[in-house]
Amino acid sequence: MFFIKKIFLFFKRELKLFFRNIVSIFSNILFFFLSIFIFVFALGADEQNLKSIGLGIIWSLLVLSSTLSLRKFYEEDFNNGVLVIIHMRGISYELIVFLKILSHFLFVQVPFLISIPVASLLFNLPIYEVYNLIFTFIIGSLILSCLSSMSASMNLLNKANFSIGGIIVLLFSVPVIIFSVGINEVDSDFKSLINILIGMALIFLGISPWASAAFIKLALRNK
Amino acid sequence: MFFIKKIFLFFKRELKLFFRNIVSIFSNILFFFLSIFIFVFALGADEQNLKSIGLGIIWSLLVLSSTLSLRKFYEEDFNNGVLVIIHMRGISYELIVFLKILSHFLFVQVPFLISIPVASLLFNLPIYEVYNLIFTFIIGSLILSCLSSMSASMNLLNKANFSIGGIIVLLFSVPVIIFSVGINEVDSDFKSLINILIGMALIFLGISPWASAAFIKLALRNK
Amino acid sequence: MFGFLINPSKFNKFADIILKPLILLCSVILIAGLILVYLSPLDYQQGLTVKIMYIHVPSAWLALLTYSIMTIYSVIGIAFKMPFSFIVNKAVAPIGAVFTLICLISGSLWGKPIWGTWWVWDARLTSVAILLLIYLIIIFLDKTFENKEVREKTTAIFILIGSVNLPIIKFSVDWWNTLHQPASVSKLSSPSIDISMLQPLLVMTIAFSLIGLIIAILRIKAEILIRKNR
Amino acid sequence: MLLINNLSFFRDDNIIFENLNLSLGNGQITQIRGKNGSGKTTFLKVILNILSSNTGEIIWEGQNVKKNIFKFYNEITYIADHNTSSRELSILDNIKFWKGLSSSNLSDDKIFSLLETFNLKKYLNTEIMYLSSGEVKKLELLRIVLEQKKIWVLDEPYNHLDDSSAEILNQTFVDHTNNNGIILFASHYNPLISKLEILDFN
Amino acid sequence: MLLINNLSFFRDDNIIFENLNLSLGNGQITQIRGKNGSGKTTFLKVILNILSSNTGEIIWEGQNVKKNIFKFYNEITYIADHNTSSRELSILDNIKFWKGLSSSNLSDDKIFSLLETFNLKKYLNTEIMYLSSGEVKKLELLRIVLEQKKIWVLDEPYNHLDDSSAEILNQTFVDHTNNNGIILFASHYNPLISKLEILDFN
Ligand code: HEM
Ligand SMILES: Nc1ncnc2c1ncn2[C@@H]1O[C@H](COP(=O)(O)OP(=O)(O)OP(=O)(O)O)[C@@H](O)[C@H]1O
Ligand SMILES: Nc1ncnc2c1ncn2[C@@H]1O[C@H](COP(=O)(O)OP(=O)(O)OP(=O)(O)O)[C@@H](O)[C@H]1O
Ligand SMILES: [Mg+2]
Ligand SMILES: [Mg+2]
Repeated sequence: MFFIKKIFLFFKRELKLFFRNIVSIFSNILFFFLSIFIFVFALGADEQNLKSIGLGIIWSLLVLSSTLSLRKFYEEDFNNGVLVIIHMRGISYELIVFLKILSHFLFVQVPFLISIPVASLLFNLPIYEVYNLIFTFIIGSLILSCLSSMSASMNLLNKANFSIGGIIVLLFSVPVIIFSVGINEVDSDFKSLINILIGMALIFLGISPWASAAFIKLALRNK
Repeated sequence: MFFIKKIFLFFKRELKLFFRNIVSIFSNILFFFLSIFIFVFALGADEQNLKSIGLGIIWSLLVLSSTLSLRKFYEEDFNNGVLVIIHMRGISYELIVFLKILSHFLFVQVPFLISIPVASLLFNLPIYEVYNLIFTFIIGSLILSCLSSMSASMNLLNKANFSIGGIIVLLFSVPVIIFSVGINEVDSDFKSLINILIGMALIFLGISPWASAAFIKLALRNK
Repeated sequence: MFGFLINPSKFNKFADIILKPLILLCSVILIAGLILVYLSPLDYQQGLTVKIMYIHVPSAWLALLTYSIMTIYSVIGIAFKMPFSFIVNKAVAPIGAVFTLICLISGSLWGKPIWGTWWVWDARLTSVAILLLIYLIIIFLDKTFENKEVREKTTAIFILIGSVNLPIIKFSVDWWNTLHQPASVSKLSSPSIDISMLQPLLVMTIAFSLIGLIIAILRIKAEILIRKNR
Repeated sequence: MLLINNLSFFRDDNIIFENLNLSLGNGQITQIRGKNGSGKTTFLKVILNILSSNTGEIIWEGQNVKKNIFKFYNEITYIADHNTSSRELSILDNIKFWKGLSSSNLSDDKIFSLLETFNLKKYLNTEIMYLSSGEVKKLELLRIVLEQKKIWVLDEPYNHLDDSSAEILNQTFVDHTNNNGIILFASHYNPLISKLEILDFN
Repeated sequence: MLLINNLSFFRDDNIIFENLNLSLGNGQITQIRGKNGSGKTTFLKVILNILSSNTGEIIWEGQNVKKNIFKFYNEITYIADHNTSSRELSILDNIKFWKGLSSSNLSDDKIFSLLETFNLKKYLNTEIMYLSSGEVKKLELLRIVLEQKKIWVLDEPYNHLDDSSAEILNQTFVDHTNNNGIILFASHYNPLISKLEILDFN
């Protein structure tokens, strides 16, 4: 009972902090639309063309914007010691990581969901593609949150090179993208691809709390 | 004499902060290449398509990297008071802003330039497009640095309405990009478009130090 | 007997014995290979450009081989906590990166006259490009962490995960239809390539491997020395 | 009873402290003094298992704390030497968060009266970043009362405090030792507490 | 001679201080004391024109400082109550930066001996984030000597310092006043300086 209350409190804090930084969310979404416009202009508005690449653009922008928020993941709470205080109140680092991943998913990735229907409109995507997109997006962005968590915790240990975390996120998101975009190809087997994606998400959800927590503990030791 | 030395020192510090070691320079470039890969995977590798997309990809990565570094612009130096200390040593806020814009341009945007020729190869861009790209890119990224400076300084005010202002400033990058991308359209008048771009850059270089400095002073007053 | 493969001091002894003969052998084979390449026939379609093959194919094979070696050593390193394997990984990664780079550049140079373009985004080429990125990330990872233990473990795990890319490179020509040549030399059954081209190719491959091996031995020795002095 | 046996900590190859023994009985208050960089903060972190010791063990109620670290944490409040409240949240938000996390059952009235004594009540809805340095510190110190734990570990608690707040802190310390609490803090300040024991780190 | 005439500062509608008069002659050292939140830090910032006063003026050598703020700044060193050195750069990098900015002609030998007396020399190439809190503060305080200015304005300079460092700081203060320097600092600590004048903010 107390434990659930603690978790609830954790989310409440994240939510509040999120609303303090609502600007950066907006600027992420703005960046998103801006890039779409850029592509449309660069390509010239050939309708058929646009339709075929709309999905790809949305996905790659999603991936890039997750690397955007990498530093926000743990850095502040780690530097001012909040992570330790929370841990000392009985929440293991693994759980903290898990909660952080969830709140990153909820407060950073999901707001993107809102922009997808609008973006799809811009590209005249057929309705079933939009459904697919939203569906794969939910799973894919969960995977991305896990990846971000791992890279962000890795960055805590390394005080010199911040892009390496982003690079690793990008590298591992290659297969995610291939599968997610592949789902909308005409001749692809929707169900098995979705299953692969869900499988990946579960694996990452299983691995990343342990990996991230290990990095965080090590980083605390070297702090 | 002393003054020039101070400016030189300022750049040295920015350089050190930005590239704590040589690896991070390379990994920034690697990051750009991986992002290109991500786009290609997501968009599907239809050759004809790619040629026209290349430009869009490179430009949207540029915009992304500007929004990425928005928070790095002033926030840290503002919060721990370094801005005040530098100011008290005889450098006006306007000049500080100007130097910050230059160093953002040099250390964030220019490393991009290196990757453009290789990226153009990957997209099989014709050689005159590459020239155009590099040329417009230099001017365009300078404009983006000015815009980022303004919206970053607005964000320091930490009041919701101003933060929205910061986003609106970023919206100004839309015309910049439209012009820059438009230059490569077959039927466009290269020279007059370039002139428009240069004009915009000069205007922004003139405005943004004053505007940013004004916002910084206001923010200091409310700190 | 094969202790030198996992034990630093044994490796040092073995390396001291073998290094000089190896260098000699390597120079002989390299010269022989270059002569054979010079004498090899021109392709009736491709003309002189076919000689790029004698650089391209060996470096491609060695890029793959180097990564496989790193994968094996990573497994050993993680499973048996053998510090020597991390030394090998660190020493060998840049060599593999260079081979990959040579493969990419020579392939590009070859592609321009043959395919009419420097670069196409097909499965083979893309996966090799990704191999290069993976090599670079491995090198960078080694320079980012201050803590030695973290550095070595993370790198090893990363190498393992990255090895997924190897079969993709190898079988990309079979799985997807691409512009690139399917396996003709390295087919298990019978190589479908003229003997006059096969000979210089094999000799060049051996020469390339020996060069890689010599550099690797030197780098490993240096790394062992650095660690001893710390 | 908190026992510290033979504790050593090295950073890379530098000895920060070595073979330290200490026993903290109920009702005991101990101050760590020592030069800057002598390892006080590090010592506190090692006791809390944030850093792990190279040799030695920490024993709480007859059991090595590493056996069941959460049981140990459940008895401890740690106040670091820097601000750990979220700068972008208000005093009230921070207090609610801490209170919930520590499952404390302090009544709201009690909390408000605490805020009152520390002159913080008027800032209840102010974000931490708009407070003066002493006010931030006092908010931080509020946690020792809020969390209702037995062992208090504090790092430089007197910094930034004005005289009357330092007085209140002294009083709180005395009350806690009278209730059989255990207090360990590092500071350069000389508080007027009669039972105070000193651990010298020079 | 620094003259403060009739200075007031309001934050929104709260009066932080009002109608303050103060004159700081050469060789004078003044401590501001007062409760937490009484406005000491704010007062220092107003004097430095970081915040601008609502009424009143600050006069330096017969001239309102706002007339030529850089001339005034060129005589001042300000040490804030928090770390202003770049956490990610080494001690040496930070010192070089400050020294260059203030066009100081202090010799390198002198700087090294200063670092030596503060026990910091061995950390010359260590990043600030790896230092203990007192070491960071001492590095910060180094600026008063490094910049060679006439007026020193310091906010809580004694925090985090151990006894011997505080002693050195006292000595530095006394030397500076003997050289006709002007010192104004806010602190809750009672340093043993004979000429010390107190400005009470309660
Ligand atoms: C940048 C472009 C290229 C890359 C990255 C690349 C990569 C590779 C790789 C990795 C292999 C080894 C495959 C294996 O062991 O199965 C290989 C083999 C080979 N490549 Fe390329 N290649 C490129 C361009 C070309 C071009 C333009 C040609 C000529 C038309 C070519 C002809 C060959 C041949 C004949 C082999 C030997 C195949 C065999 O017998 O196994 N490659 N290439
Ligand atoms: N940025 C700010 N915005 C709004 N109010 C502020 C801000 N900074 C300080 N205050 C308020 O102004 C008052 C004076 O703060 P100041 O920092 O000057 O106090 P102080 O005397 O230095 O206290 P301390 O001894 O705690 O350092 C306090 O009540 C504080 O809450
Ligand atoms: N994260 C770190 N990495 C490396 N060295 C560190 C780190 N933190 C502290 N040190 C070093 O360890 C030593 C002890 O530091 P510690 O913070 O424990 O000192 P302290 O006694 O608390 O000093 P102070 O009185 O200044 O707070 C110092 O020499 C410091 O430079
Ligand atoms: Mg300390
Ligand atoms: Mg203050």
